[in-house]
Amino acid sequence: MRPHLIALGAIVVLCAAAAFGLHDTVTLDLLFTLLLYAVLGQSWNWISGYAGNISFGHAIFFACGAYASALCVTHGLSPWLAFPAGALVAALLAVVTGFPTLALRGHYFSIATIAVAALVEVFVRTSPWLGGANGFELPIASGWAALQFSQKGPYVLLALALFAIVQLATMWLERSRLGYYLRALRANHAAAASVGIDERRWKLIAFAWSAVMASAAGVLYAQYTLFVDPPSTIALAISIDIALIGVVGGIGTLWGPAAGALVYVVLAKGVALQIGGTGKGYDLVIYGAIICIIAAWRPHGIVGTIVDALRRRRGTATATPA
Amino acid sequence: MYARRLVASLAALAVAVTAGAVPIRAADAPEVVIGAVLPLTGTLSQTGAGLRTAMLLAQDLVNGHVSYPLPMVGKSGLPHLGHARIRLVFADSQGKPDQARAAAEQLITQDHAVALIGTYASSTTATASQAAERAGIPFLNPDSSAPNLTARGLKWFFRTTPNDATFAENFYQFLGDLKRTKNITVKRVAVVGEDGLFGTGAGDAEEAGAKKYGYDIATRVSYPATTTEVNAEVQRVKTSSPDVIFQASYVPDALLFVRGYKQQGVNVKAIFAQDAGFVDPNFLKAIGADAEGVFTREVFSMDIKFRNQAVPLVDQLFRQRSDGAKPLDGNTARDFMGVLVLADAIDRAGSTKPDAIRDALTKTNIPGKLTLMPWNRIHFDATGQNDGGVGIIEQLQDGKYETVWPFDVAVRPVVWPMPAWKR
Amino acid sequence: METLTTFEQLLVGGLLAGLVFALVAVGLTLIYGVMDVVNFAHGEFLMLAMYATLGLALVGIGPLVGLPLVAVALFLFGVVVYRVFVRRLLAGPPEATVFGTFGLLVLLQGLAQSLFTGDFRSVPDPPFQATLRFGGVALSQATLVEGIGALVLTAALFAFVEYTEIGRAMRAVAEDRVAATLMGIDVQRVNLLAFGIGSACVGAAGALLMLSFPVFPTAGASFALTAFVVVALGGFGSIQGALVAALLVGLLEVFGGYYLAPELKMVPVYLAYLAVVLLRPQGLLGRR
Amino acid sequence: MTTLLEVRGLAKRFGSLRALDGVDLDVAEGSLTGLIGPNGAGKSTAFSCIAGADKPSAGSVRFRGREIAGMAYHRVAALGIGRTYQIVQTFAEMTVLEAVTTGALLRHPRLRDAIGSAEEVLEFVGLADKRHRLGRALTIADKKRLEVARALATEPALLLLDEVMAGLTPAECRDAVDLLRRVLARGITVLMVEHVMEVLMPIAEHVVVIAAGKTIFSGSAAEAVRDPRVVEAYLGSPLEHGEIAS
Repeated sequence: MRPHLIALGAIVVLCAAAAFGLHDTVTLDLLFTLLLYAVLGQSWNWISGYAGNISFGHAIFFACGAYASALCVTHGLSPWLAFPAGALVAALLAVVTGFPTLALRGHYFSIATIAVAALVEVFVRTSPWLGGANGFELPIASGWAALQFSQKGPYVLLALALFAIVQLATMWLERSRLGYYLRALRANHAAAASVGIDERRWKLIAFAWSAVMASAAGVLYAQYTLFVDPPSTIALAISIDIALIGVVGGIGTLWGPAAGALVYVVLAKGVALQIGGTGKGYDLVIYGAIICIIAAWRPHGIVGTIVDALRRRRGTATATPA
Repeated sequence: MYARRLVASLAALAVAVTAGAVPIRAADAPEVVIGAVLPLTGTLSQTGAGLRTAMLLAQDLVNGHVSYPLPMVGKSGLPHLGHARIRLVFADSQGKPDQARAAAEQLITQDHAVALIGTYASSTTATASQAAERAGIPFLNPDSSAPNLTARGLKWFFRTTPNDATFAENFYQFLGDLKRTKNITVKRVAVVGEDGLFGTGAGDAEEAGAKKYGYDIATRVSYPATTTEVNAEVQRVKTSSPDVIFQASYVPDALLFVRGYKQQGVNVKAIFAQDAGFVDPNFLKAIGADAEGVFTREVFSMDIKFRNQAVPLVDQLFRQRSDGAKPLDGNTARDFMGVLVLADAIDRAGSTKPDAIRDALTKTNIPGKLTLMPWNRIHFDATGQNDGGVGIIEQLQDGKYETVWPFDVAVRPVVWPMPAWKR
Repeated sequence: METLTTFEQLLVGGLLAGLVFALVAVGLTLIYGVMDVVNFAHGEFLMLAMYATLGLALVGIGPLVGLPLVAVALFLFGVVVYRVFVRRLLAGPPEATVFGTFGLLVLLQGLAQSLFTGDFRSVPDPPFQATLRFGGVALSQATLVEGIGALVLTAALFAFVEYTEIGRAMRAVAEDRVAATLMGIDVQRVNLLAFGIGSACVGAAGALLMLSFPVFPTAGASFALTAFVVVALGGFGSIQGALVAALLVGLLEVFGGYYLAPELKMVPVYLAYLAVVLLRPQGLLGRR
Repeated sequence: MTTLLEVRGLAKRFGSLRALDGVDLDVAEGSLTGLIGPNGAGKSTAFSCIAGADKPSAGSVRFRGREIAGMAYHRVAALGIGRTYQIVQTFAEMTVLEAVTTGALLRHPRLRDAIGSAEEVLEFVGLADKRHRLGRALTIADKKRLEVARALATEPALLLLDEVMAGLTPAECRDAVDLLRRVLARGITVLMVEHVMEVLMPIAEHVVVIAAGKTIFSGSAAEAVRDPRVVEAYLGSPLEHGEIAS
């Protein structure tokens, strides 16, 4: 537990320093996107990593937060309300999706999440009060009450706070009944049932928390981008981006999502522009190739591979996976 | 055909000679940086690459000394700024709203752009223009058609292209002209469109226009753009028996619909397309004669009467630079013009201060014939919308889109109604 | 004015649309049934088959004549992808196959974008473009051919799996991989063949689809989404189940689109999927 | 002696195969009851129907007077029935301590308490020194002992042991029997499935014999050995008296 706390502390200090010290919008924007995607990756990791049911509809929980924020602001309410409101709707959506499918074999859940995400997208697209296909443009304001700032610093701080909370929650998860039960369910289904673990109940709890985290990230996204529409918040491509971050980083690990987010942001921002600018799709080729290589040769992802190496070198198991 | 090209190149030569000696540039005249936000990666990357080529062409013509009858071309940079060169710096929006905002901020803070231009997709223009508004930097939008972009009360936002509302308006004006001149009456209108921003924006404008001009909406059909069959949609249109169909589709769905209409014998007097799928060369190749007689709104055409004779020259230069020697089209022509309008404003402002440029933009008044477009003029109203911008209507006649409206610039007479489906 | 023929037209349209979905889904069912793997790059295999068909058409070999060639090409492609890539995925944790095939999806789309650009390309004047009319109902000849192709392909695959020696080995592996190994079945070889034959089915589907659809880098994606729902609805691994489910999805989409609203046409399809998963987790005709 | 578990007419059909066809069984509180029978008699099927892993086709299973036939597997465990498996099911990637803690969490939601309780169980079963060893790295005997420990950690009233002696060396059997005696001494009722008669005889006060899915004998171990139907069921043909009593 100790090394993780130190690592998290270091990241918090580093990012906070950047948030106050730096004024270069590009770096701060990169940092904000990185932290946001790390949160989304970890939220996805709770259900797809720790619980082992792979979700391909995670964007709908992200959208709950984003649309909650857009609705609050366009109806003159404070965007801070969007955190509880979005979380509630997201958790409800998770229960509705998870209840019938979480006890079933993997593929059913994955395809069910795609189906529910598609239903949510059609629902939003055909509901004028949810902005239909046009989505919402949030009016410009500023200050902590309006949760909107002209400078990037405060946004990075908020994303950093959310990231710290999510990482601490995951550290708690790994040393909690929920965490033990999820690991037991993934390790050996029959043995888990024999010690009284109700698979559906505990996976639903993990799924609901996962949805709440994604929703919180959605609120920050909306307040940062000031524009929310189906393709940028609900589309299947967003769910896949979130999932691939979790996989590349290392599924079921504490630091996997952060590593995955780093790779994604560096690739999406850096490499893509240099070689992607010709409209030739090289960015897709590179990203696709990386995912294939990881899935085939290093399925535990970046952090997972490091953990395996550490574990082998140290012989017996460390207390819990990093 | 050969003769026309010969004449065109002679004209260019003549113009070049009369431009006089090349003016010397003030040695240390700093460059004027203009930030351009375009979708360079992602699904729209191919369109983005074409737009970038068009903008760079405009930049080089402004900085060059070969003059054409276009604003700011051939004056070796900006005369009122010591012939300083304009330099376009590009940032990638990836076609995503959050990335577009970040790209705009990067151009403003890091590249110190004096003005921004872009971004093609309406959702990315929304966020990028917000970033410019917050930073107090003029934002020129040459190519997004969502009507609400100029309804946000932004001070620093200017749009040269007509929007969906104007295009819908044009269709109804065209129908009005047909009624007056050829006593053609149309009563029932079907509005069909994909369910994204493009289809919904166009559909809403067409529906509003119908109410305004007194037409009945036979049916409104919205469908998922990635659908692989359109049985229900075509039946909906058929059973509503419309006189005319408005259609906003991309290539795959446009093919499905036209073949579906033919197969189900949906006989209408006209199909009015919102550009996109219907003007794509691949669509025309695949659909063959079945699309004969389809109308489309357009913002640019190579062969409208009284056109600016710079059009073929710019088209020629563009073909040489564009990937696959693609011709100039509505999007690239509009972005080309956008750069010239911005250069003109900065030059008139005589300074790179945002307020000065903004003030100059509000006074922009470029006559139509000095543009590549079939517009009356380029002049921004209080909301920043170019009120001189008007679409033209073309009709597919023996496999080629010919301008048929406004009648004073039309190259071919209107064929009405559309020829019946061939067996 | 809604006439009886509207209902008949929707019925015929729905069934034909369903057959097209079956055509696309049949290869996926075999691969899932035998190897318990959902190939999320299924759409991209279809897209490659469509580009191959286009390539042949440009050198004068029409889609029908080219079908067997494309099928063989996809068989070889499937075998190579299995041996180089999928075999390793199967050795990894369960989620590896899911993400490996997603990586393949992104990779193949990127390659298609860079090799063929984003243009929408169609086969120049393809055959079967006429419109057929039976008693007030009109249907496209091309879609009919695709439908017949779907029935033939499903029947052929069903016969192959039921009556051939390799087919029986595949069913054994699908039933219980460990038991099959104990009985001396070389599971790796069976998996290889299953993946190859599954890909060949996709090749045939791609060739037929080029009769009425353009190809572009993301052409496969919309077909694949429906195929996953069809395979899951029909019961993973059940070939007849996939056919029944595909027809059901076709009808739901068309009637849902007409009587509800076109933008809601996918709602009944997804609701049907969730209902079946809730009530009959093994799918319509699948086994537990 | 109150009856902790009462099974009446337990039946289970797999299609046309009648795996169980009327099993009756009583387990007195605090006793060690043996469930024996030749291979394929349906012992394991009966066992998993009682434990809730399989749903019986018919019949009733009453635990402390409450009907639990067909109840979801994890709820049966929560009611106080712990079990082990014929083919040992270990949490391969978990350490010994973590696995037993997972069991203890049923009664001790707070992790700290659960770990404490798990440590006690490990002391009790004699695995304390291997607490940080990974599950997959243990010997068969230790894996079985871990499984017992995991079940004990859920503080069950009734412990179902499915051939816990199978595959053990004589020395390991002796240790297992010793552990079993200490489990009984803590007041935990045990129902044990075995097909090795010698192991069961000395420790089982009460024995139920099933053959071909039916209960054919219920009584003391000593009587069971002499009962002709039991002998016939085991050896298939009548033999002189006393041959198998060792």
